[in-house]
Amino acid sequence: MNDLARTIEALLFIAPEPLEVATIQDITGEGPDGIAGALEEVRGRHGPDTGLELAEVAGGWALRTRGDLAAACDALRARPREDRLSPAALETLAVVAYLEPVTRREIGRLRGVDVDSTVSSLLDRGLIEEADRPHAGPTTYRTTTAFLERFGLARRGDLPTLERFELTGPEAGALRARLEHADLIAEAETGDA
Amino acid sequence: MNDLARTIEALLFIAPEPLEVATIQDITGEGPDGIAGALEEVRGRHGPDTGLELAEVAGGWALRTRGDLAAACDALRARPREDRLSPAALETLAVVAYLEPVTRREIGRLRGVDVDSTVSSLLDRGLIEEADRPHAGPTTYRTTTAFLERFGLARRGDLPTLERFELTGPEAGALRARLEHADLIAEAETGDA
Amino acid sequence: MRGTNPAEGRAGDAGNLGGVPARDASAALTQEVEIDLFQGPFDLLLTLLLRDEVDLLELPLADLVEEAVTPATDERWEIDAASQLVLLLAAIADLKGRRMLGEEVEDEPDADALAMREALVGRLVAYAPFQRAALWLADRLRAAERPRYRRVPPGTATPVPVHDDPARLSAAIDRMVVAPPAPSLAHMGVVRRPLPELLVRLRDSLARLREVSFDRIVADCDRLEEALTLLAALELVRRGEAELRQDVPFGDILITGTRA
Repeated sequence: MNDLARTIEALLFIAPEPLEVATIQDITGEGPDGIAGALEEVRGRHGPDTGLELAEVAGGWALRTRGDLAAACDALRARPREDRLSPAALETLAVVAYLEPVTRREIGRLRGVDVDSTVSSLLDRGLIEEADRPHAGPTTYRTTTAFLERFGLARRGDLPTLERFELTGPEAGALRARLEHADLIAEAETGDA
Repeated sequence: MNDLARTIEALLFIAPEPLEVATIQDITGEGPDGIAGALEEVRGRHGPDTGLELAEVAGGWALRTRGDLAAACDALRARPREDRLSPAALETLAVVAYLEPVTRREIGRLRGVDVDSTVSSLLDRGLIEEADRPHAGPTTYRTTTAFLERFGLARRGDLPTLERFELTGPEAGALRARLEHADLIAEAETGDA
Repeated sequence: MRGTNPAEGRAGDAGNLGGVPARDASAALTQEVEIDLFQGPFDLLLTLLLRDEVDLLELPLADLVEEAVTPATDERWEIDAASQLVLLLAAIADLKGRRMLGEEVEDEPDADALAMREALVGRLVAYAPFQRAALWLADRLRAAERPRYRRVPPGTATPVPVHDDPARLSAAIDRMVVAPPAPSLAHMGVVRRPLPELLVRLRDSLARLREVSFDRIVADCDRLEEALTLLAALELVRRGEAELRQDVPFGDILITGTRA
């Protein structure tokens, strides 16, 4: 490894949070290209046959242990308590992640339910935050760095395109058919209303 | 590297202090000889041409950055920790600074949203604290010395004048009244309380 | 009478008064009617109505009544035929009335229900990508939960005070208290609000409160506005956006939004 790569490796080792390229630039005085090359070298040194890996997370770079060694790591260091995300929370997060900045009302309209408590719990968990308010408009929300870290995303917008998740024609047809079926059942049940 | 060496490397990476062989034994169920061999493998992977080294320290083993890279490491540590205040945190902090002592409820009324998570995060960061309660009323908050340091303020209340209100610090009561008035009007108008 | 009566010749003697041929009961059913929506014998119209092939809500009832009961100059009413016709028209009026009130009359959902279902399908199709994205996120979460990060033990990083600009504080509080605009007097002297505006207002209230008291929203309205507001509320009911509830006759009406 050259000195730049060694230095970056040392910085990655001591950094308390993902290290931004700009920070590495400031400290090493090196340009982005040189840093990108050195990062490749660091990545190469921590391959699948080692205990570590280099990952791009939340807009920065981080050295971390490989996923298959999680059990041993947890045996050494108690994990923070499990914080399960409900399907409602995940769906709300998905809406915010794809549409940010987005208002509560917009989220509610899409989800078709009241989202106040879900939004509050995501705020409390630090997974979303209020975005800048343009001027006295309604509050808008966006995802946080903690969200990116938790989901292992390299940066904001590091998501598959939404088109990828759209229903195909037949799937939408099946949905409509299911709904018609449900309608008839409901009618049959309510009887001669 | 074999799995034992990979595991030990991961443990060394996340250990907050030098790792004793006994601890490694407990976690991996491996004998001292196997562990010694694996440690040798880890040492071999982090040679002088890398940024890290394996060292025996205080009766245990530790991964650490190589001595010749100390300058870069110090430069990273000397950098102010990234502690960006979100717009929500900044607004909440501003309300506390101008109106202290102030209750959560008052902050919430002014901001028009639930402020519990924001208040908690400001408490965690040591920028606000609970003020003394004269009587058994609700908890009030005020800014801390750390807040004054951060914003380079000589003393509490030494805040920029608010041009819009032509008010100075001591007249916070009048400001409070006007703020609440403005808040109610905004609520009535946007309907997004 | 514009329609011709093919059964005219079959008119019986029983109701034959004054020598002019009268119409019998079956004649009432086969009588031709010609209205906006339909042209043909009355019994065919009934069949189509019952099969929902002609929209009852669209049926111009008054035209139909006029068409059916205006006798040709050379005809007199046969009592049975007349009463059957009246009965049929009353049944159609009743059916239409109940449809308009949103009651289920048959197994087939009415046009409003279909429109609502279509809207629901649209909403679900629009939302489906986000549900799938949530599943993707859940997968991602499971994968991302495995690696462990090194946390520098406290104390190793020298705490360096962060410097911030106090002007950001005043800017932040300034943002919150944008001076309210001067009260507008534009509405003074305007007697009534157009229905669309009332609709928007009502919708906004429902989006905010879920349940709105009619008395409260018309508290400062004149009678005309009050009537228009009621129309707006009924319109929301028709569109399936709201429900009305009146616990006591002549009491307050509670308008409840049906959309979350």
